[in-house]
Amino acid sequence: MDFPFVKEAVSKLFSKPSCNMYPFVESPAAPNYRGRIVFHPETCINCNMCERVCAGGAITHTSVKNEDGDDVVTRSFDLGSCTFCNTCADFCTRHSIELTTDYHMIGIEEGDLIVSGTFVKKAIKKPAPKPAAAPAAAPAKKEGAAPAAPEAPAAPAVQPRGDGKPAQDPSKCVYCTICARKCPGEALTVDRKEKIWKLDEDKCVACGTCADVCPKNAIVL
Amino acid sequence: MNFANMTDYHHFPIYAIMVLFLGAFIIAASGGKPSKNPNNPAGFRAWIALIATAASLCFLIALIRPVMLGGEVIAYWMGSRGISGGYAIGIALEVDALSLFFALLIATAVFVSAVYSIRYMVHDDCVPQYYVLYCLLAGGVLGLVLSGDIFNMFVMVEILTFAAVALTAFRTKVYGALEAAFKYLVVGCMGSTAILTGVIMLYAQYHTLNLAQLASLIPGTMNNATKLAFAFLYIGFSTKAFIVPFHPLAADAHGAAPASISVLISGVLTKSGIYGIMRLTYFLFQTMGLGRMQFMLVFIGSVSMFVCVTMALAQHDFKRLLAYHSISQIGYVLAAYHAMNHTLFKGLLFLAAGAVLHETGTTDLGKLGGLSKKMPHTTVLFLIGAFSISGVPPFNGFASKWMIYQASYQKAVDTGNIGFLLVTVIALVTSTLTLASFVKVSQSVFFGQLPKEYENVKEVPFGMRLAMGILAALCVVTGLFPKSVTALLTEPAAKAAANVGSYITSMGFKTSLPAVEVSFVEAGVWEPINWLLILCIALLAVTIVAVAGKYDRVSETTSENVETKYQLFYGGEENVYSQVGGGDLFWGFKHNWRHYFDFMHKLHSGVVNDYALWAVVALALAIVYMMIAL
Amino acid sequence: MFKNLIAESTAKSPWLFHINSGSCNGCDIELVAVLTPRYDVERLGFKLAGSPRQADIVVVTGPVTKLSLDRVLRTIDQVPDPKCVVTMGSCPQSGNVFKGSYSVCAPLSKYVHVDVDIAGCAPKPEAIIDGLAKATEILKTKRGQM
Amino acid sequence: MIQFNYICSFFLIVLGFYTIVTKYNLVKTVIGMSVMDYGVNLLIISIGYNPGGTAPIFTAGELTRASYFVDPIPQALTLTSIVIGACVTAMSMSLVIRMHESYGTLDTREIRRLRG
Amino acid sequence: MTASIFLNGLQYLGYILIFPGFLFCFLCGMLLTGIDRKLVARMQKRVGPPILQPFYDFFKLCGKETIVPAAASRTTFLMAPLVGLAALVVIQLFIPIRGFSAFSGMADIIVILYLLLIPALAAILGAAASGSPYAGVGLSREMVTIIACELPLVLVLLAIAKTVGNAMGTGLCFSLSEIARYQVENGSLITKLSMIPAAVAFAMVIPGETGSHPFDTAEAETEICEGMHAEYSGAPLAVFKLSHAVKVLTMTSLFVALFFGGVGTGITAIDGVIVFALCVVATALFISFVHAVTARLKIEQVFKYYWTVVSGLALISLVLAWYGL
Repeated sequence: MDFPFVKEAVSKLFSKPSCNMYPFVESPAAPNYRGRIVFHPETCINCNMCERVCAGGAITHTSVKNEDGDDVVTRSFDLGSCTFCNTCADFCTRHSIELTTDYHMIGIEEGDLIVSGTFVKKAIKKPAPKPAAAPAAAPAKKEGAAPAAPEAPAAPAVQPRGDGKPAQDPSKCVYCTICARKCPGEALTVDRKEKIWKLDEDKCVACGTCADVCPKNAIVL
Repeated sequence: MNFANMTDYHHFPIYAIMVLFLGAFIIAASGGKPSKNPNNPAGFRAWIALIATAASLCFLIALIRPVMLGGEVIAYWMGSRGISGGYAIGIALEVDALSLFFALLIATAVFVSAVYSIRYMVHDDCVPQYYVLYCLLAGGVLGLVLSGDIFNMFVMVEILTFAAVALTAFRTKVYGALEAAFKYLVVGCMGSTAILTGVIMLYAQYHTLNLAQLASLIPGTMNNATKLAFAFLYIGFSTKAFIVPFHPLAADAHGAAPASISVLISGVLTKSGIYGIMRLTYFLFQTMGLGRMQFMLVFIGSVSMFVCVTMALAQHDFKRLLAYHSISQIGYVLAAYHAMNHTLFKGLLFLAAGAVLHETGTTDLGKLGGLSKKMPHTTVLFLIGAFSISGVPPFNGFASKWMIYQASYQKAVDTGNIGFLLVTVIALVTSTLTLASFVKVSQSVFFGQLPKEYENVKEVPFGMRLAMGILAALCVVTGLFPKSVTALLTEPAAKAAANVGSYITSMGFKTSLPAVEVSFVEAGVWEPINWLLILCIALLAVTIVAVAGKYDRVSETTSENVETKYQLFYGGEENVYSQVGGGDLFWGFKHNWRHYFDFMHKLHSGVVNDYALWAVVALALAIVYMMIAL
Repeated sequence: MFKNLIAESTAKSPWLFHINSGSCNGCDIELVAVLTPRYDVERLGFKLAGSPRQADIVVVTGPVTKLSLDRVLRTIDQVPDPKCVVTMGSCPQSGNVFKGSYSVCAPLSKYVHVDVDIAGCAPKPEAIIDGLAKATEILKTKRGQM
Repeated sequence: MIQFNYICSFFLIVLGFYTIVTKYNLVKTVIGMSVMDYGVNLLIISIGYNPGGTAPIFTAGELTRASYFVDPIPQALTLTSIVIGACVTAMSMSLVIRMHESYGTLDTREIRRLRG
Repeated sequence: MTASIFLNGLQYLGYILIFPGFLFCFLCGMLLTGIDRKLVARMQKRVGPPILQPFYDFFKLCGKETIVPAAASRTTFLMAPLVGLAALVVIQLFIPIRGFSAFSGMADIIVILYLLLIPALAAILGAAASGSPYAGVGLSREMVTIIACELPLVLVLLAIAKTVGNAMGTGLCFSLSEIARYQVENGSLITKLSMIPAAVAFAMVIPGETGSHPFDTAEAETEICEGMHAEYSGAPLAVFKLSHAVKVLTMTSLFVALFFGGVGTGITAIDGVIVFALCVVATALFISFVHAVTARLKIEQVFKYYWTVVSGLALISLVLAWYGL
């Protein structure tokens, strides 16, 4: 028998313990740690992409009509069902979802682990007088290159509709169906053979995903 | 001697024997028709047997005062035909302290077992015949130990062997009963033949059969024929005591016989063998070189101790396990005066095994379990027996074993013989192994899970519990007052065993042997009463604190699912039957000794020829040892 | 005073019993990590108990699969009072990615009262320590009420 | 010629042992036991034998110092021993019969339910 | 007369309840286990629990509900821990502290050997009474550990009896108080050549007897759910934990009394402190250190280890003692 730990034990006895004294000393998480979700409702356009990509089904929303006929949408993130995979944040076109380095997520009461935010989604008026609130707020909130995408490629061939919903530029469109596949609301129908590009306006939430993903920049908003 | 008064205590020994034979005769004469009472199929015959054994016990108890305390040796010549011309003509009973000591043990065991039998034998047929054999067996053993005549000893040995064989086979339907009886009969018959040969060799030399006279004649006239006689007698009596190499017979016989008979085989039959060996070594052949002979006995005793305790660890059957332990303890008995305690606790254990058998119909350790909830009294009584045999302090086994350790180590130091040291070590380790196997029994039989089929088991009838209670009480009392017991019973017996001179002279023979002074030196200290007092105070203190502190906070439960809460924890599984027990409980120990156990298992083949061969080999070895060493 | 002493001691020596109800072992590893020299919860008096009879806090990991549900509930029942049930990781709280599977019975709170949820997939050891500390407080309160 | 008796009895006893040890038939085992018994009986009787002695039957008056007779005690012992031997044989035969009923064989190698 | 009997009784009661008895056992035993846990943690480079942690554990357990399983034999189940504790305290009363012994001349080393069985036996019976299969496995292992420890312990004690007996001229000495007196007069036994292997062997027996690493197979919490204590909860479990603590104290103080009996000043109070300090050292060396550097053995390895290595050492000592070295 040999005892390889004899030396180890003796030397450790007289050295400082290597403990992380957590509750008494703060212990910050690593910079890229994905912890508690922070939701910025003001930038959310209710595209529901996050809900679609969430593996754990942690993201839900409820919507109630207010007296103006607008939707009051409450989006909630159940941390108790979240895998902290960051996919929702990756997919959020408006960057409304953020995973912070805060790891103190303890639920004792009901709702301790729910992160939620409420915003008003203006009802769509048929002759839209002005752009919807949500897309308008987006550039103000986000300082960076991301919002540039929907605005830059606006081509003269087709006029933007003005209500934030997409319009097709048939001259550029190759009917690749990417926009239809990526559309969170399944509002687009594209037929490659018949060369049809159709928008179901009731389903469209004006998120701009189609324009983002279009390889030919054939969609204008 | 004045025999005019019939109530003179000099008559008591013959009364004690005759009352049993008379009982056997009356029961046999009353025919074999069973009574209609379902609780006592033998009817009045059981009461006759009980009265006979009780009377016999009373007669012997009455002898304690003159023999044990007064130091008298009762010599009783049948028909007043005593000594004529320096030769013993008549047949004599000689009762000294040693005889009385064994006789008392035997009478107690027989009485308790008779009490037990009444309710225990209700399931059997032919119970009247059982009591005939029972009384014959008891009378035979009592006759053996009280006899002063070596040929009478042989006759009594035959009577008891015969009765014991018949009783072993009594439950012919029991697995292996006939086989066990036959094996016992063959080897027992070889033993009896050896005794007879030894007796006749002594007779050829000294022309007398009287023990005292033999004892007075043998010193100084030692020759090879005497040694041969001793070898034959020794082997003959060791078949009766079941010491190694005759232990498999005991295991078979105990396992097959009814429990009340197992008690007699273990507590009474083996004692008769031990008595025979003691009488031989200390009386007849004392001058042959006691040291060598003691060494042989102690050696055989140690081998018995160890071999049988390890065999017991490997057993799957309650009664076979107890049987091996019985022989293991006989090893201690050979080494020193452990006999009384052995009878008490071994009897208790066999009765407990019988109680289990009576209620459940099996003694297989693998099938039983959890009986303590159904049979709490039996459990407590069994535990007392188990603690006693394993030498747990306040009980009697400890007191005697403690003396054995002290004595054997003292002997080792005094003689400088390292063999005795080995004996001390073996004795101590054996005692732990004994504890281990009784832990196995208590876990396998009384604790653990209760199998479904034993849901309706009840506590045994009062009669059986009473019998066990008597033995348990004796176990506790003799454990608590070892000094008084030693002074009253053991010490006179030990002195008598060594003091041949007074035995011979009181029979009316002349001897040159000096009176030997036996003194008991104790190297250690042990005061069980004080110890128990302290323990009780300590326990009381703990218990009071515990009770005051709501030790048992059962009332505070807040769980809704009370049923699942009080189930056993099985890693979350539902309450399934899962009993840990049976033969392989001490795997960690047996794994290291696996070669030994394999070897022993092959050796105990169960073929009667092998056992007979062992007997012949043992006889040959004994003869060789006697010729060379003595 | 004695009652106080017991309540104080309860807070200082909570013993854990860990049930894995079909977990991916991520949480289990983290729970063990909490016992390592790096985090060493033993300095707070925590200890892993081997049997539910000795535990104060039951830590459940895993999505409570159908087969394990019965066992989990029985084991939790077998813990003596006062006790505290802690779910660790997302699975027992909601089923997480296994939600909706025919073989998953999460959330656990449908069946028993869960005192503390520790979120995370798997939670960071610090988070576990946080959660256990909360559970300890709850234990102390429960002890005080008994 | 008394030595011949001793040799014979020794031979009988050893023959009995030999039979018991080596024969695997229960009946032969019983025979061996009987043979062994007879050997011992012969030994006892031989020990009491005095060459030329008369039968030990006397009335009290005839018993004088000069009477020469064989030792009566061994004869009494032999009688007892013969009776016991007969009992043992009867007992063992009855056991053998019962064993044959329940085991269906007389081979000792097969009658070994109890072992170990 | 009556008054003196009364006072004597009171004194003995004090012995039992306070000084070498309960209170002392409780405090010192718990303290020893606390130190043990702290030291093990430190050797593993951890901070470790506070030294008073065993007290917290004890009081917490006292406040817990006691569950008696429906399948258990209630009385045995509940009484077993109490009997074990009481027996341990009684053993502690017999162990002399440099010549001072509360109940001198009442027991010898063979009695101690057997008394040491009682607590283990109580635990075993309690485990058996609980009916749990885990407890069944645990008790079987505990029993094997006891058998394993018994042989070296026997040999060591016999060697001591012979050595002291040789020196005192009586040939043999079993009495504990005599052994203590001899050591006070002639110096500790450890100074004898024959006693060195005996002391080592005894030290090796300590972790086995107390059921600590690497011989804690009987209570292996990771494989057999605490083994014998699988069904125990609340106050009975607290008593078992206390018994374990007292057993640590008993074994270490027996070690000190047998081999370092000559150390001290003669003033009982100071000697008590010295003896306790020695106990702490013994615990640190033979329990904590061994715990830190070893991993749990299988039960059959435990047996083999004790019956070969440790018994061999003890045997050497016995042979040396036999020839009077």
